[in-house]
Amino acid sequence: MYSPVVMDHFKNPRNVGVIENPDGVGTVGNPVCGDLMTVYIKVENDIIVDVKFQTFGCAAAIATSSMITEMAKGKHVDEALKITRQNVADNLGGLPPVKMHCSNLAADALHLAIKDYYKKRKGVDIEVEVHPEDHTH
Amino acid sequence: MYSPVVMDHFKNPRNVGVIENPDGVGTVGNPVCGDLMTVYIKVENDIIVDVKFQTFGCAAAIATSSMITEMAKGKHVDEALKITRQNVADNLGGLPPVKMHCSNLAADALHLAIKDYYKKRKGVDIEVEVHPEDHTH
Amino acid sequence: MVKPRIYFDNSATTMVAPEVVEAMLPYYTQYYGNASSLHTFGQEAKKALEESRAKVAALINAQPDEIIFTGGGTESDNIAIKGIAYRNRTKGKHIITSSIEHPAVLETCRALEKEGFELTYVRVSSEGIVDTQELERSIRKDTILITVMHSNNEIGTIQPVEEIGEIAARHGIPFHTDAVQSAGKIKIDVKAQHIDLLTLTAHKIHGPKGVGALYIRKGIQLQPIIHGGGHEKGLRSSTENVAGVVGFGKACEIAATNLEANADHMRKLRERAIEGVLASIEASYLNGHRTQRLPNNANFRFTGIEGESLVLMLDEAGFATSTGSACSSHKLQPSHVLMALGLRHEEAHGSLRVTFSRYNTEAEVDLFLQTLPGIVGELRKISPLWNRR
Amino acid sequence: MVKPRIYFDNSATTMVAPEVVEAMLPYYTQYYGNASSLHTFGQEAKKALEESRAKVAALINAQPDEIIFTGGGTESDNIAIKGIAYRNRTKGKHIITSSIEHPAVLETCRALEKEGFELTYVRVSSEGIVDTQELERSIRKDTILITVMHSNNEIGTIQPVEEIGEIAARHGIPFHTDAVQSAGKIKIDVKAQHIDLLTLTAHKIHGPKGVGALYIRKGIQLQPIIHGGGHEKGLRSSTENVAGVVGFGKACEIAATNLEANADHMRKLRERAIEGVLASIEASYLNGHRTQRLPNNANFRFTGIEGESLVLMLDEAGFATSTGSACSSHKLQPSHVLMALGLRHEEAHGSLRVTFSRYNTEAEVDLFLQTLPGIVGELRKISPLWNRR
Ligand SMILES: Cc1ncc(COP(=O)(O)O)c(C=O)c1O
Ligand SMILES: Cc1ncc(COP(=O)(O)O)c(C=O)c1O
Repeated sequence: MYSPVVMDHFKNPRNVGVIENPDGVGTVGNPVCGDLMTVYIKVENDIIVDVKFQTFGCAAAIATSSMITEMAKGKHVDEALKITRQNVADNLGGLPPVKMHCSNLAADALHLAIKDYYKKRKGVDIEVEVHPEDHTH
Repeated sequence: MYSPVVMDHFKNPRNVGVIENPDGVGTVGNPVCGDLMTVYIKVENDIIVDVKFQTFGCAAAIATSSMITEMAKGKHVDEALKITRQNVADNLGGLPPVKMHCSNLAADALHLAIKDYYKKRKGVDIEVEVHPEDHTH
Repeated sequence: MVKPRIYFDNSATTMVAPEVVEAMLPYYTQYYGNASSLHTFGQEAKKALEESRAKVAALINAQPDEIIFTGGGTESDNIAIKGIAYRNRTKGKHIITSSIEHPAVLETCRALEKEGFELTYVRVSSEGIVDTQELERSIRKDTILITVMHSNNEIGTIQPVEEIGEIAARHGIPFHTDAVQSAGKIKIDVKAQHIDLLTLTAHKIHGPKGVGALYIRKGIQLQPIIHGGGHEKGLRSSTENVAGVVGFGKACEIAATNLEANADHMRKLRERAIEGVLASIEASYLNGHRTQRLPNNANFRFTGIEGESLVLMLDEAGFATSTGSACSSHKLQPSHVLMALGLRHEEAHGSLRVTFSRYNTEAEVDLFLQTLPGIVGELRKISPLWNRR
Repeated sequence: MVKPRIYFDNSATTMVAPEVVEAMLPYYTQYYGNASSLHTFGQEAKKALEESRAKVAALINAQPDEIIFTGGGTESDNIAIKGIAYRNRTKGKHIITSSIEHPAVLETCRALEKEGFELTYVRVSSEGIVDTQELERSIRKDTILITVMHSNNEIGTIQPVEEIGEIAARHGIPFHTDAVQSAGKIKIDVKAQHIDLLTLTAHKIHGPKGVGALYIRKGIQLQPIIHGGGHEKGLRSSTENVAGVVGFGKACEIAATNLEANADHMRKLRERAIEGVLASIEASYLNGHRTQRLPNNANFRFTGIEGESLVLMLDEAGFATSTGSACSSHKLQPSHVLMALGLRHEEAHGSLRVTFSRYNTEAEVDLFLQTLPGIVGELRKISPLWNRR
């Protein structure tokens, strides 16, 4: 059902945890659909120097969370904003169709963390791409 | 599906054939339902001294025909009139329900042969038990 | 002499091929998971299911995701016909079929008739071929389905499927065909033959009983008749019969690989039987078309002889044959197929179907040809119809 | 260390018992006739069919002629429920069921609802027992069917079937029960429990997949949903799956013979698992009733843990388990059964079902108890719900 990359990230998730005093935090998902994830970022000169996550959810939710942290780390925040759900799924070698929608929330969580960073550190309110139909928080 | 007695009478039918100048002939059945049988009797002093049959039909039809000839032979015609379909079926160790009705015509054929005997030899028109719903001829 | 045990009733069902049994066995005691389960046992089962789907699809030139597995040919026919009918109820209520369909189609059509659908039963020629002109003429604006069998189970006639497919396509009407008897005997190509829905069953091609498939061309929508866990695209909910499906897949694979060679072999037996019987038994006739018939089917009639008696006598002699379809063996009505050919009742009651498989041999046919005339003679001795001729 | 291969998902499906496979084998390559055929091959098949019918009947204290064979539990449920509904359409349109039925019943009821029938879904207690008082109160003049499962497939609760049967009988309403999970684990007695229709499937009791049965009390009339050759009293037309049915019969025979001993064995494993888990893992809970549950079922939840992750982690460690029913493994909605107990969404998403068979051992349970706490710990480390408590 899951690709080997998904299973690898699920079994050995990268960057699990919490960042104390993060520069940005994003939470998406809803226990109703069985997924909830929080992404924490540490930013220096607009570069994401550290990123951590915590996720309650299925293997897909955990793997996408883990993958997004790897994809985001070291990137400029504006570059990181361009990472899409599809990018995450592609990097994981694909996701089962039923999971594409509901458990593939990591990109949204990252975008919300960056939005939070802009607000908190720069006082700027930016628009980010999230999929409100999939989750409330 | 069929009892051993049915199979025996089917495989080794007794009294097959035609009696030349019979004292009575009875034919029942209808090719529509796949069964047609003729019973011939030879009668002396109201005793059935010989009986033969010809049947087009399934194993049940052949076995009932064969059985009725054995049951009738040696009997007084009025005794023979009392042989019922159920008697024939019982003597055969039973018949499958679907065959009880349509292929169990031998008693009727015998009764018609006896009726024919009464008419031909005694000029008497007797009533006999037949099942007109099951066959036309 | 030991009584032989010769099986000439391969249109009723077939022996499961030893390779098929072998393929199935691991799925009973080793890979026994539920294909919907997440764990390894489940994934093993799922993999086997999908591999088998590809094999079934390959036999008829379909895509794997156009195949759903069912509980048999009857269920496939019901899912297809009722599925189209119920789904398109508002579009129309007219369905066209033939007068020689298997009961799985015929009785389904009759059930729909009782629910208010209108049916046309297209006639066949005296050789059992569906009249395609009559079929096309019977198309109405509200025709929602044409269902005509690929080949007939009693007399083996191969229907002009491609032509019917073209007519259906031209008029934009979905076309279902019951190919239960054609599978493994003649080439089936759902694309070339413009088929939208096609019924298969495993047990007629040396697979296990209780497994069927329905091909559903991409885009065709059906309303389900069985509800539950949503398996097989929601059209056949139930824990997938993995071992059975694996057996079906294997049977299709073997059938596809050796299609021509097996057909040639069966055709040789058929010709030997037909020529032998017609030559050695007076007043014997072949039912159906002389050449446009399945390679494994011979269907005879013998003046003055009733079919059941003949089948039972042959069984006593060690030959398994049939009067027509197995379904109607216990019924009293004459075959609706033979009646549709225009035969008289006593003729329709007198049929003998002999159907071969790749496992039958010429020696078996020869033994049959030695045995049959004597039995026909015995029964004719008893028969008033023969003696009164 | 070689990864173990431990199967704890016996409510999804079971290994086919070796004796069952052995019983089936001759019907593939030796006695492969069509049970409707007149010849010896056919009679052999017919005999096997009828002997198996008697064995299935014996498991539930029914008469052989009250059993029809089907393609599985889902089909039996559909035949029973739609069969009653369609047949009694003019008498009434109200059906009573429970809120924790298997999708084979639930989705069938929903389909009927769309067709104009009116459904009452009776609630269950927080331990998953159907409220019989609510059930009786919901009976109307036009109630034509009560269908409540014998025991639940997710949480294993045994329902008050006899009581429901009495209520149904008192009101003169047919009572159907899905006993798929009860069979072979607890005693089923259709007479004592006043059951009119009862669903069974072979693959949950170490029989083959793709074979089921429906008990239909003498006198109960159903309208068929599948049409064809008229097999199984016209309620399940299709060439009979002889090998499958023979396997089913054998599986029932074994289940009946060793019912108590097997139940005791499974109950021991269950208790060991429940006690071990609850003792060793903090914030772990048992779903369902503590005692009124199937001997082979344990269903847990662990605060902050999502079920699918847990099942996959356990699979990596060599244990086949499930989140709930296999059917819903690929769905995103939380289990309707757990929701019916009044659990919160995140709790309902966090279930782990562990279901044993007679083949499981204490050593396997012990290995499980050694493995589970570590996995739960790992997942909790990732979980925001656990860390935020
Ligand atoms: C033409 C045809 N269609 C359908 C069926 C039904 O298939 P099954 O017995 O697998 O339900 C058969 C044989 O029984 C058949 O010959
Ligand atoms: C309670 C219950 N009913 C019905 C079914 C359906 O049975 P089958 O998969 O044989 O169709 C199952 C299992 O899948 C079940 O657990």
